[in-house]
Amino acid sequence: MLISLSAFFLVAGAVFFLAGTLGLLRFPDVYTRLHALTKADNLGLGLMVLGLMLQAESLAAAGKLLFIWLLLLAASATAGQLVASWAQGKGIAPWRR
Amino acid sequence: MASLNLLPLAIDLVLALTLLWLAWRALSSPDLFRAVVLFIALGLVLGLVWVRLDAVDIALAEIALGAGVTGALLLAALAKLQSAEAETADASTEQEGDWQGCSQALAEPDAKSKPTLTASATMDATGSAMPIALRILLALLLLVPLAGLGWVVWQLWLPAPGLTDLVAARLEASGVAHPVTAVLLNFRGYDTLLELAVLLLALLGVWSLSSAPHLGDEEQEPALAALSRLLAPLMILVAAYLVWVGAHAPGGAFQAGSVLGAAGVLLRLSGWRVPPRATGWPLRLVLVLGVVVFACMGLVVMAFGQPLLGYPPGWAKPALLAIELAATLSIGAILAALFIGGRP
Amino acid sequence: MTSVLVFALAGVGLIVLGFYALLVQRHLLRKVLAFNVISSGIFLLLAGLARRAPGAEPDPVPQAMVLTGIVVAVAATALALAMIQALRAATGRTWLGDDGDEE
Amino acid sequence: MPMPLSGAEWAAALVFVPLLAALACFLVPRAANWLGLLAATLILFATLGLVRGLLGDGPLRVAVGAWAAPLGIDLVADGLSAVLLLMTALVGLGVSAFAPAYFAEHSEQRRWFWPLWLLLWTALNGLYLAADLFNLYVMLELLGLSAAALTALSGSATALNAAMRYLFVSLLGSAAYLLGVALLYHGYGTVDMVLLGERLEAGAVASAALLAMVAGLLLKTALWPFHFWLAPAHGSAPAPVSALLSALVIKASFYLLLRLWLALFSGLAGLLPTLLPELLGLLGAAAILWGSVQALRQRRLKLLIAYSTVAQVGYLFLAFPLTGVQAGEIAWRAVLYLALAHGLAKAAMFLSAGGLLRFAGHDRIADLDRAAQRLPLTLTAFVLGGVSIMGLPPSGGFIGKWLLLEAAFTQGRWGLALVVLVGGILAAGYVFKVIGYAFTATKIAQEGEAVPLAMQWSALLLAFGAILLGFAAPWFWPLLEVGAPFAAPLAEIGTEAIAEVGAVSEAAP
Repeated sequence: MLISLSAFFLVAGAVFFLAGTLGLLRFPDVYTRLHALTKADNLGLGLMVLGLMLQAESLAAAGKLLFIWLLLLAASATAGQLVASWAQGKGIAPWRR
Repeated sequence: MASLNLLPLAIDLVLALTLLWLAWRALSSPDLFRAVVLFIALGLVLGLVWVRLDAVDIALAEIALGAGVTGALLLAALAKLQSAEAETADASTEQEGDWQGCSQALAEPDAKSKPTLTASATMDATGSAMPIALRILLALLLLVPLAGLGWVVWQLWLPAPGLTDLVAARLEASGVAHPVTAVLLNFRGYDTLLELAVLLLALLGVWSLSSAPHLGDEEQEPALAALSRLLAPLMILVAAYLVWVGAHAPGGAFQAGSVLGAAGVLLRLSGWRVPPRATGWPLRLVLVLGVVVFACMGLVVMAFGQPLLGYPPGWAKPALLAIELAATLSIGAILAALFIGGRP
Repeated sequence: MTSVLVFALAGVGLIVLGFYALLVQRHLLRKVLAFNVISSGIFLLLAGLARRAPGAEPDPVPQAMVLTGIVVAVAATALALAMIQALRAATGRTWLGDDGDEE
Repeated sequence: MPMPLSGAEWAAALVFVPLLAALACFLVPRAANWLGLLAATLILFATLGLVRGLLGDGPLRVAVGAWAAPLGIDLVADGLSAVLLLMTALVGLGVSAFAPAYFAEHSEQRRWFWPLWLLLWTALNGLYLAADLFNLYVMLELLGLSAAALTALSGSATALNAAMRYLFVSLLGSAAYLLGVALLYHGYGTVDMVLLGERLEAGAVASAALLAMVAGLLLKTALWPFHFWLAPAHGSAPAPVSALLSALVIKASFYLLLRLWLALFSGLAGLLPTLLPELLGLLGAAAILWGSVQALRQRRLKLLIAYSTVAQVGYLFLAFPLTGVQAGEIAWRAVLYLALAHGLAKAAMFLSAGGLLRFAGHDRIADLDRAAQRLPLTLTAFVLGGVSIMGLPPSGGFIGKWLLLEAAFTQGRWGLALVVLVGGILAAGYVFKVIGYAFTATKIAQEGEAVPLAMQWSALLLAFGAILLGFAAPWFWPLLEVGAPFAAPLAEIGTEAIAEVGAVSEAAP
């Protein structure tokens, strides 16, 4: 039961990663690509962490996994902000249809 | 059953081919920034390979040092080279990728670089010195060592007597419970001492070449500053943990030192400075501390009738811990200083 | 066990690839990359084969050697990069010049 | 008089004194001159202590830490390492005495010269004492990085370019060497030279390792056609650094090559180990002729001396075909004598070139303008060094060449003997070219700057050393005989240690 739940989360996470990667490759400008990277991939990693936490040997190990996810959230938010503000400073206009 | 056995092999094959492909792309990409990013990716995949090979210590070091520190150094150097290039007001030869400016944003324009010879400065382009025929000839010639080395590796297929058993037999006396740390700090501690000296030497060389601090004097990003304030204490904690855990599991001074160095770099980028009164001998003392403690510890034991770097029974554990702590501090400081570039 | 062979052979490939790039490429930064690829290949050979013995623990001695080697490679890279920047500042070049009799 | 310290302690001092002194110089730059000189004196003292111990007790083999090879790292010292340590200590002291005056006008360079040079010295001493192939790799890297950083010290465009190339050559050389080490470890399960010497068998692994290591070390030793990097690097570095690079650094990689050949590969059967000595001899001969002709063509003094080094490296490789598989000891002794004489003489020549550079502000040979009359001590040093390079009696170079000729004659290798003679004549040509210009006045008389006496005397004393070496042969042979490095594989030094280790490894599983 636990295993199949874990597998479900892992696969779901992988799907979000795939979507994020697709967005990175297909989206038209730097701002939209940032969306793909930060949103979809963070969610994907979160699901994977959840799936792995279910298999974790101890509470401490599960905590470490959760911690990694939180760190990544903070780091990717900052990185996204840095890239976007650099692009804005460079005068790259957001894409419009 | 057979498919289960083949799956890991298939994964490893894919990993190995990815390695070669990334290396080829990194070395042949016409855009330097892309080349560096691909090289960093190569380091990360290599980290995965080390995990597959049960070498977690190396995986940590590869990702922290091989991909992380080397990558950061490469990006910083590239940014400085290109901002100097932009200053000479030449048409840039490197294709400006979307992301390229990120690295430039990290660095101030290098104000010290002289106005330079310009016509030749941009000649690089994709940068091969050789005509294509010669390159093909060289590639064909290199097939010989490729085949030869491959053949030799094939010969090495038969398991040879390693030192695994000997290390295991002496692990008890080494003062640590993790074999790699035992080899690194005790059995082959002499190498590690000199390796610390090599790292320090690189910093001496870098400082002998340049006099001005280069990096991190630009305006700060508030988000980065906030993240740095959040992360720096955490990274110091992680470094301490890595030193401590190195005694019985993968980890140790070099991995911890690189985390510490990264914390220093982050702090620097978010505007923190070493106070001016500490940039003189106090900073230098921190930089040499690892080698000094290691060397003095090795010599002091000789006064007690032990061989050079031979710790008396029972004393190995505290001695190694002291060495590791000092080494971690020094490695962190040296790596951060290498990244920042100019001497204070 | 066969995986070990795969990675060791990949190491050989990296060595030869890096050597080719070191000779062919002109930009010094690319030469630094090439040197790092060569080093990685050698490390892969050195510590990869440590896993040969089936079922046993990998040999820690080559692993420790590779850790040493990685640190040395980082040190060498840092020095090389600083030297490239100094060369760039002094000559405007990012590649090696002919230096027979230049005064 | 009883020995104050044991051989093992002298050996430890040889590595740790320069290491700690380098750190001290970095910490307290103001005291660097004194610290450096103190360290140089201490190192000479320790070297003499070690030599005394070797002459009394025979070859030294100690484990670092409580672990003997193959688990730990061993240090060894025999006659071969001792003479090279001795040369390093003498040249090092000479250069250390020269440097304070030379760098007095460049305080920024002085600040980095001392720690870098002392780390270089650490690497040299450590390399001569090491018996562990991986430890040797670390030493090689320490050596290569410090040498490249020292080359770039002056900061000029030419120096930076040369240093950059030197750095890449050095890194590539060490990488090739490490590849060999990796193959040997996985083939034979140890990186200890003695144990490897016992276990090594002819085969693909040994051949590949031999090729990789020899190629890497030839690159570092600058044997023709790998000499392309040497002249710019040695010619553009500050004079004391040039002296170190030419006299000492080249010798270290040659020593390692020689040591590997003697301890590991010379006994192997097979095509490669029989062909390689002949090839090395041919390359050596080519280096002598090419380097000498290039030296004759140079118009700048330091480049002339640098190309002379390219030629002198060639002599060192002439011994390989002369001894080959059947160990003819005379040729090895000859080569070692030549290496020592070249170390002292070449250091003297580069230091006097530094003096001339200070005196005239340039090193164009044609404009030396009566330097001989106005700077007699420095010119004497140059001439005496040149005498040894030419191989005139009674210099150390003469003894070396004489022995080399003797070995060539006894084996009927007339071609090699001819190369030795022609090389000597060409050397006379380029040395006299300099002397001639130094005695004549140029059309426009030039003012000369004063050259500090410390710079003049340190060069002169080193040159005297090169000459006196010609008389030191009787004292020199017994030292070289310690441990019989040329007769037997290294293995015989530490049979007890190996027996002990063998017992341990049997007990281990």
